[in-house]
Amino acid sequence: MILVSAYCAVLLSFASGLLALLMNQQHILLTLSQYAVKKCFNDAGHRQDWLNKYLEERHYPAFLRLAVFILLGLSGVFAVLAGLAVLITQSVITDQIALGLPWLPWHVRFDCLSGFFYLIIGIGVCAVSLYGPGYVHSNKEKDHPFAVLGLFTGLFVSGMLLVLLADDAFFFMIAWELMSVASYFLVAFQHEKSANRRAAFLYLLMAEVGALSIILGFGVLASFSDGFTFDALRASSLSTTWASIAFVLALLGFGMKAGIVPVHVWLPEAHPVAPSHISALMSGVMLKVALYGLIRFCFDLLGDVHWQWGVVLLILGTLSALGGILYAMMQTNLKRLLAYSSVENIGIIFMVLGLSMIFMANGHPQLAALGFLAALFHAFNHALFKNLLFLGAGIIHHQTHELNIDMLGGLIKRMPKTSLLFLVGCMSISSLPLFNGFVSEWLAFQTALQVDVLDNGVLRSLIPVSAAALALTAALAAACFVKVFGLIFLGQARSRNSGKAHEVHDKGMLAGPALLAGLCFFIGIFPGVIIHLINNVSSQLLGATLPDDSTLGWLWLAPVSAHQASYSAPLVLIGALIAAGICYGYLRRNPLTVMRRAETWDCGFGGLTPRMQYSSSAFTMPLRRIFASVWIIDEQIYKDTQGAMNQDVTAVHYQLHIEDHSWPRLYRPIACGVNSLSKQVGRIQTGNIRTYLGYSFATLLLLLWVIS
Amino acid sequence: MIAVYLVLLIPLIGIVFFALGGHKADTGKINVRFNAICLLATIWLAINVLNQGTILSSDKAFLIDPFNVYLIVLTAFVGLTTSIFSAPYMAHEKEIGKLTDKRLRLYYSMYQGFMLAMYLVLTTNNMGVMWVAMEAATLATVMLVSLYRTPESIEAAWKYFILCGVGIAQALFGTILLYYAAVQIGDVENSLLWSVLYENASKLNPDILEIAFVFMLIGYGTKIGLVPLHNWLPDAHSEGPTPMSAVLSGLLLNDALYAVVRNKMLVDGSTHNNVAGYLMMGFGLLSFLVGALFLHRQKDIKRLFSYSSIEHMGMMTFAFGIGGPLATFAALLHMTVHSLTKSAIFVTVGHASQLAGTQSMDKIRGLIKTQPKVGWGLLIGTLAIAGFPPFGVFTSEFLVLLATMHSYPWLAPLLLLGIGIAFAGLFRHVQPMVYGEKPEGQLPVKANLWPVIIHLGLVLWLGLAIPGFLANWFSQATLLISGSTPL
Amino acid sequence: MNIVQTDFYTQAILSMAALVGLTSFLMLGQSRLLRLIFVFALQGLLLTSTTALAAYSLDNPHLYISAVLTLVLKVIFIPWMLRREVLRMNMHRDIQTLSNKTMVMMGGASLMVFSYYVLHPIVQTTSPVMLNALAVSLSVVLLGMLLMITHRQAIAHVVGFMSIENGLFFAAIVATKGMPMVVELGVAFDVLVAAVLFGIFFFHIRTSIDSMDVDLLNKLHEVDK
Amino acid sequence: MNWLIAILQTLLFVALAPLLAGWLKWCKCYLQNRKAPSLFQPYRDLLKLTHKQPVVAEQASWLFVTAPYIIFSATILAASVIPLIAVDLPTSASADVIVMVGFFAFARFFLALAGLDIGTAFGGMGSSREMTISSLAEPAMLMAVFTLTMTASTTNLSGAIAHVLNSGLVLRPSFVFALFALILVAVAETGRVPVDNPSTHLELTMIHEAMILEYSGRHLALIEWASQLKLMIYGVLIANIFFPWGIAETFTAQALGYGLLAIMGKLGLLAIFLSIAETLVAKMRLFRVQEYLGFAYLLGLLGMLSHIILEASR
Repeated sequence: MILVSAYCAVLLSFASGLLALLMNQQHILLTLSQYAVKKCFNDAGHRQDWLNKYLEERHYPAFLRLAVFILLGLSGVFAVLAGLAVLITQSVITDQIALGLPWLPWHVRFDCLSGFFYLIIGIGVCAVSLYGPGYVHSNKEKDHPFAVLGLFTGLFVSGMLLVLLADDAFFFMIAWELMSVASYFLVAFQHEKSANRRAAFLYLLMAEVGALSIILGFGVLASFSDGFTFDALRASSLSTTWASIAFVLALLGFGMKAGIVPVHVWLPEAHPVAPSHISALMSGVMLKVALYGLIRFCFDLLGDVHWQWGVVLLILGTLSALGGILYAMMQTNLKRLLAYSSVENIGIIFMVLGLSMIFMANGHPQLAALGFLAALFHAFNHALFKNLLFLGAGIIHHQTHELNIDMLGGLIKRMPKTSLLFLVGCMSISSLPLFNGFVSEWLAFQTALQVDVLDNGVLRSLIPVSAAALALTAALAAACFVKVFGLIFLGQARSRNSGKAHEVHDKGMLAGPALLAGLCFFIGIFPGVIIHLINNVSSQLLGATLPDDSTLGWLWLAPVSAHQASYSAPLVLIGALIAAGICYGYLRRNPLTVMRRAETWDCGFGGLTPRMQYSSSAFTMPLRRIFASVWIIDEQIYKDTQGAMNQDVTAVHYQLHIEDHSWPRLYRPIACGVNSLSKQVGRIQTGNIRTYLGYSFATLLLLLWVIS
Repeated sequence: MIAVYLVLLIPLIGIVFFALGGHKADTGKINVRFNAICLLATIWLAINVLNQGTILSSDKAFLIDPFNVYLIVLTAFVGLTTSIFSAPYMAHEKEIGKLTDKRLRLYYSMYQGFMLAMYLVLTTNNMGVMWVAMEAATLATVMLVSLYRTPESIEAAWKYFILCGVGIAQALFGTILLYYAAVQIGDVENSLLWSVLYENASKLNPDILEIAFVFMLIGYGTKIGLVPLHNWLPDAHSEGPTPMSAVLSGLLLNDALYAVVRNKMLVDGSTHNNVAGYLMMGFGLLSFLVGALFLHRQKDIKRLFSYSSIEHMGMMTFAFGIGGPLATFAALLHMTVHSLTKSAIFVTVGHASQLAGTQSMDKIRGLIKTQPKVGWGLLIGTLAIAGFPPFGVFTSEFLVLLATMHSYPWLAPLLLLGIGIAFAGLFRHVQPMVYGEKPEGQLPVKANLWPVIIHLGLVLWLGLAIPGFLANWFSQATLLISGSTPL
Repeated sequence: MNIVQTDFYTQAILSMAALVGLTSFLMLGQSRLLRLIFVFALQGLLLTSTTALAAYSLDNPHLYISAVLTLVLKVIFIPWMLRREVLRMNMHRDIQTLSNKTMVMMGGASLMVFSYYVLHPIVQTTSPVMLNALAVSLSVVLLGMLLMITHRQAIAHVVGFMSIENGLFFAAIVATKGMPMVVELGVAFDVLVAAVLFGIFFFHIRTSIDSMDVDLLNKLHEVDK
Repeated sequence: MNWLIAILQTLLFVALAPLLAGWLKWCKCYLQNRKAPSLFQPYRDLLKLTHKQPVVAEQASWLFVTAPYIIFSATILAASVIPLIAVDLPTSASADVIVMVGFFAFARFFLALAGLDIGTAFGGMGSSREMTISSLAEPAMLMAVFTLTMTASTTNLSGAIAHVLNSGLVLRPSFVFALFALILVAVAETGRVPVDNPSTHLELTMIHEAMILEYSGRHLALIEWASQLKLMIYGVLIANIFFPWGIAETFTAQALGYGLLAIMGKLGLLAIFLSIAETLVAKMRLFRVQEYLGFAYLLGLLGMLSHIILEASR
């Protein structure tokens, strides 16, 4: 039953893709349907009209789009159902599909871990399919055929779902690559701009490299076991060295997909150029699939983890978290910024995962479960609010045709609903209390603070430092999203587009984000709901759960023990409401003191203009000064001067260009290396036939000599 | 048994027929019919073999066993689809005046001649005749390479002719040595027959066979396009008419490899050290890596894909060299999917270069906008050949990789490196061609893209699931070659 | 073993082998095309007589056929064609001197030694006669390649190619008393077609680069100039 | 009963905050030979502001108007967590020290947004600097707090204080570091000299004032009160964590009374120290602040390490 709904999710998403292909085949459909109606019903009249109404030129595209997204949404619903069901029943379901190699059919396994990620994907897909129809409505069919978009969206979703179902290396890789390739086509969807093409190429290239290293990782496991089914791989017993090699390969492969520093560069390139609902899926969901892969590989297949791996994850995670948020801080393109902040959140998740590994290896399964909980919880939250933010960015782009933060402003008055939803997203991503982001971060801190139980001095001093780095990350994230919300929605409009923007009319485009925002808040208040589910996962995977501290009841969240740490969001909420309510009521009681609107104080210079406001680069200037060495900053100021002795400045031009360190350090050298190598190799083909004869002559002599 | 004669007879008639009337308007369609009949005959043959196992003709002239019968069917199939593609292509070439009636006649009759040679290579039981047929294939195609009579095409054809001629001569010396070794054990008249040789391979003198194998490898390896003997290949592919490139890549290379593998079987039977295997692995890996690197610096679209052929042939040679059931199975699968995919790609490439009016890749842009079918075909075909699932190439490469991990783990990283480099090299050129805005004045051309759809569909099918009869077919062949089966 | 103890046939074969090898050396050293072609025809003649001898002494009739084929192809037709070509291009005057002739000759000699060395393992299975014959023919093959590598005219290439064929043929005759008939015929047919094609190609090359220097055929390459 | 006491304590907290501010101002004036306003001046100011009619800028949105309430209530929540005169109160169980930091972040978030909302350069400047400084201060503060929480092996404040109390007078090197780190952070966070100067309106230097430039009437009152509350919170933190003696552990009237007296005494002393410091030290440039906070972070780190290596090592 559970498995059936899991399959349904896959098949429905697949079907939605295929349905999209009918975009240009409406005439065929028309004739077919007429034929069918004539055959089946005797009163063909009104049915005929009804059919024609949907299939004729005017309605057909909208109708089809709707149908496609409805199918997608259904698949999301089924995914959620399947995930919840398997999580609650804690069951493990295995199956085989008669595809693949003759001696290796596709093995399917649906357990709590897969179920949890199924849940994540399902929610994301539901939101997107609510949002989609309104968003793609404005695409020009000729330039950007919906057939392509719909097809590859369907394939993409089904690929992600299949990855979670896979239970043998071969099937896993197929699903994995299906996911990558489909999303590549989606990134390249608007391929007129060269930037998009470049991004798509980079993305596919890195996906390929990552996939290769994953294959190699599986290969290492497989060479110590018989067969490629995950059961066989689990059974394989590796020496520490080989296990570590496999781990490193897997980390490289999955990390490349998840976007940890320094292999993150495809993210900020690919996410901005994809259509927004796609980048929402990619950033909110696909990165989680990569995380799933890593967890499956390390905790499940490799089995016994080593604390050194944990340290590696911890350090990489810390780097990604800090680097991600610092780079995000400097972006002016909203979606680039969000992409970098994904790097940050993935970093946090990896940190906590590393902690959990360390505890696991040091024989504290309960604390490992705590870390695991924090990691998965944060993954879940990130899926929610990052989806929300990307969809919001999509709305903004849809209404203002602007993604440059410096060109926006003052939208809170023109787009109140959107701004509210976006605010919720910003608050939860900058981990403020009462929202879900805070809970997972709190859990992360709790995990880090359990360091006392460890004996190893290095770890005991390393972990608190990383905890402080986590704190720094959180604070920077808050700063970053203050910037985002403040510059986009507050103040005055910085461009005409944003000046005459208005709220979206399409209900769905608001409903999708609203769903996510509601979840953000709900989970923030009642985190227990998810925590119980994750507990089931860790009990199945790690064989350990949190100390069940039910004495405090559902109101309270006390992961370790009540007297060590506790947090009760509902009480906090109530307290906040009371306090705010009281002073609100008290201060508003006097009718004389009703608000009066007046001009903003402009230091007496008559007339504030939007250009007087702080811009993005101005806002982040102090941090840019402080952390100068993190970026490659290229800052130029030109002054146009005139008059006597060029004294009076007529205009000032300011240029700021900020680049990632990893490009010059890591990627350009590789590219140059390959090119020069191929240049060298090219020399053997001189074009002179006598040289060629010489080659075969020499080869012949060489081989004869070798033989005898 | 009649099927075999039929398969050989039809192209023979074809040669004569087209030599006389190859310039007529509907020759293309007739050519298609010829190949279709051939395909039917081969299928009939295949069914026979599947039912009653290996067939040895009464006069011992022909031997059909699971290994070659599926190659025969593949050859007929690719021949058919390529002829479907070549009909409108050649018509277009004639319209724009690149070809005259005489050359058209030559083209079609040599097309059949080439097919004949291929069938002969595959069906014959006599190593000497195999050599003769292989040489005949060269002679048949060399005129086609220079069909356009441009200086480049002449040069390419000359190189092709001389290099392959000299190479194949080495193969003959190898054959003579083989014969010499066989004569030692008596039965002079039949001692070049594969069936005889294979039966008492263990009696043959290992030293002679090793030397013989070296000559064979150099000789047929030149035709496979193993680095550093590959130099003729990109020239010949890029200068000839595109259908020719399709069959060269899809068939000729396969059959040369087939010949090498046949000889490897003999050598392994006689010398029980894996010398032949090591040689093939070395050559294979070298060609794989070098081919991958060459991809990066191409300007001509057909050269690009001919280098990718070199790369893939390298991988197959490597896999056959590893030996063992898994690798052999993978190699056979890779042979199939590669020839299907590559010929499909060449179809799209042909149309792309026709509508752009040039083969230089800087001029070909925005195919998806100009002629979406061609663009998507090229893009998806490239994805398939680059080894992305769920296409069959991925399956075979995956298996090769795992076989390598099992036997020679330290070679696996090299293999992966090669795949990565090759992918980058292909895509950095292909993506700009398919995507982007359409250039001025490039109009769609009349194209029949069913071959592409069919081929890629088959490759996709093979990637998702290998149908039972094919699997058991492969495993029979694997059993024949490597002595055991992965199933 | 000693040459004296062998029968006349063997001695004849051995001396023939020596002569064939010698002709290859002569060809390698040639700088004038006409002479090259002449020596080539000579080699063909030697080959024919060897075949005839073998046919007679082993009374193996089908070798006569191949002897005739060789005579027609390698002694008459191909040399005639090449000669006509040379005269038409009037290249019979100009000389292409090898850059370092002595080195090439030394190389040729060492190739001969090398082919003995390579085929040495065969000795324990058979008589040294065979070894000699095979070694000579192998060296003829290698020398043919060397000839092609060192000479620049297309015609010299064809001669080299054909002399490689000669070497193979010689091996086939003396070592294995001739291949099966069908193979013989096939090979002969291929050689014939090849010869015709060469004729056609000379025409094309002449029209395209109006020279016979293969070094001028270097448009297709992978090197950045 | 406990809940009642907890709420009372919170109210007391809110009530005393202006007094502390007044006392601080009084001390400073005294030290600078100025005539001091009465101790209760802050109360009068707040009252007066609540009666004024608030004027709101035209560009301002609903966020600008609601921000003060949010800020104020968030600060109150933070206050309610901290044991002022008694430990083991239920409110402190509902949220631990990390949550408290979270409340501050919450308040700051909205303050910064409000600064940006009016769309003047000042607001932007203020919020930019505020976010910068706070994002540097937060890790330092957490480091300091973690030192304590790891010693007490709980992040629950009253639990931690109780632990310190029960373990008697133990001189811990880690605490020395933590104390100084916390003091530095407190100065930065509450916007005192040398990081910020509450009594300046010079745009080059102001941080906190720049954000609230457009506020008036009751909104201003709320924000002022919130910042006084924040000052007091930090004071209480320092006082009660490091010198917890005197705080009530049983809920008898007598104990509570002693607790009240004790905390007032401690805060008074603290205020005196602070005013002396403010009189002696000059305000530093904005881009020196990171060194200052970096130093605070270093102290916190040292505290943490000395705790791990010296005190808790096995």
